[in-house]
Amino acid sequence: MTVSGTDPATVETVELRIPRKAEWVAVARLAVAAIASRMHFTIEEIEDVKLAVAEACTNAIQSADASNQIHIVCEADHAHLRVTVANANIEGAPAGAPPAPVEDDVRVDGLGVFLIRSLMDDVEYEVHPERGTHLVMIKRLAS
Amino acid sequence: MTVSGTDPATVETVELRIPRKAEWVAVARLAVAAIASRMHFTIEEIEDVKLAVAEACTNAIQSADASNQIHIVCEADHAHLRVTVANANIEGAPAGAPPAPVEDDVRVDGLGVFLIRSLMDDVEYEVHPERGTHLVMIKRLAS
Amino acid sequence: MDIKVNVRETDGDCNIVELAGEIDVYTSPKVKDALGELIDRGVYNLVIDLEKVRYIDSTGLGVLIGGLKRVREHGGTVNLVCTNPQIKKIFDITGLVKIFGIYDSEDAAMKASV
Amino acid sequence: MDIKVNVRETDGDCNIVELAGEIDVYTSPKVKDALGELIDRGVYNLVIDLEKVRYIDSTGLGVLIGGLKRVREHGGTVNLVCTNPQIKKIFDITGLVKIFGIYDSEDAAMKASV
Ligand SMILES: Nc1ncnc2c1ncn2[C@@H]1O[C@H](COP(=O)(O)OP(=O)(O)O)[C@@H](O)[C@H]1O
Ligand SMILES: Nc1ncnc2c1ncn2[C@@H]1O[C@H](COP(=O)(O)OP(=O)(O)O)[C@@H](O)[C@H]1O
Repeated sequence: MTVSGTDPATVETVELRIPRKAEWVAVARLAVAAIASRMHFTIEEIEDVKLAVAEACTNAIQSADASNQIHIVCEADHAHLRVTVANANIEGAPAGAPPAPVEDDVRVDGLGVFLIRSLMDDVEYEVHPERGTHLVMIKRLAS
Repeated sequence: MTVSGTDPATVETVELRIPRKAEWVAVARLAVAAIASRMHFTIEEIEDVKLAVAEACTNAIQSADASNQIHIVCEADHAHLRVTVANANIEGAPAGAPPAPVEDDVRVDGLGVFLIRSLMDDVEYEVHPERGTHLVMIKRLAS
Repeated sequence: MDIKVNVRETDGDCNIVELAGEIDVYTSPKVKDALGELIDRGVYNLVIDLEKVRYIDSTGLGVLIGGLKRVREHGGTVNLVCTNPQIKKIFDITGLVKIFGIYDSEDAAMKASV
Repeated sequence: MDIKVNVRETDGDCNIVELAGEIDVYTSPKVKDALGELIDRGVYNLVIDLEKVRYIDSTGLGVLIGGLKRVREHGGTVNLVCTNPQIKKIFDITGLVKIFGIYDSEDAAMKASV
């Protein structure tokens, strides 16, 4: 995968895999907040990244997909944080049951993706027929 | 790998990979604290796990080893958190330079491992000739 | 990482729902249940105090919107108490400031509920 | 995730080193440098205030022990201010309570330094 938006010479990668379940999203959120904090983003920017990554995880959980993990890749260089969120499977593990239907009576469609687009500087969906949807988002450090 | 000490039927796995550098240990610490918090460990127990995992990362960084990542696997069931800390490599990436010699004038040898043994309920070194040292530690939830 | 829900009756006909913690995909069902229970009991004027909420995501917003829709069917109101700039920003960005009353104190939110 | 170091002179001949934040493998070199600078300048009675330290690991303990070893060569002392139970526990477990003076306030630590 090319690291568009980050400098391959200096990029540092943190990878996280969580079970594809609502109760683990907070772990992803806090890990990504720690990464953004290490990169010296402002408190407001850290909150932005935290919410955007959580929304991407929530989408991954609510999508009609039988994968059992969420795979989060954070690539940091001196000027950007690039986060990729994708559904994944533990190799060899049986696929989990498909997620329960979303039972919100008010499903504000698009609010999650709208927030991600508002809070991050660059957002892309990479649709891989084999590997599912990858949501890629970039936050730039003020220089 | 068998999951000794955790129940394979209900175990949930969170995996983290960080660069093998001092500045990323805080990210591992905070992620593991979030996991322990999600499992409803007490605040004191969360601090214990946090410090133990950080000490394991510090050892991994200070060991004479050319790997460029630390691989942390957290396995949670209803009664235990099992954390494995190991050196690892990004596949295909060139091995990093060996770490700088530890320049503490006072190197209190064994303090890290001593703390890990004091703070966790079960600690094992799995030495793999090929894959390096895996430190495995278990904290039990009070029932 | 969890949410606490505390419901208080007031002298007027509104109830104060005080939320503390984080409202996300994991915890928002608990908030939804608490609001649903009140509305089922015929409480249609709600003040939701978000002062102790450190984090809210789109599922949390969805639950608040769902509550508002239900009470409006009975001529009710949802007024929010919120001064946390990051959380106010989320209501701003999404345009929800226009559909909720957002106040700086429980008193102000209660006065608006009358 | 970072450490702040603030050095204050006092009326007596000791200096107060106030640390705030987290002392770990990344930040402890900064603490080591600050202590080293003081000792190089001939300050051998140190009060290290850990009240705003939320976290310390073995590398942080190593830096404190290193400072103590250096000032002892000059008949100096290191007294700590610490009431955080989790951090006191680390000094307990490791037996370091026996080699550092640990006090509840800067005043008490300064009196012990005389
Ligand atoms: N990472 C992903 N994997 C699979 N599907 C996704 C992913 N992200 C978003 N989607 C799909 O896009 C749809 C729209 O998402 P979104 O606009 O955020 O809706 P909402 O805010 O209601 O969650 C989701 O219902 C989901 O099916
Ligand atoms: N995960 C690991 N990978 C490689 N070597 C390790 C690992 N953990 C510990 N070691 C080795 O064990 C030695 C002793 O560690 P430890 O007793 O904790 O010393 P200290 O407290 O001084 O760091 C370390 O110096 C390191 O070489």
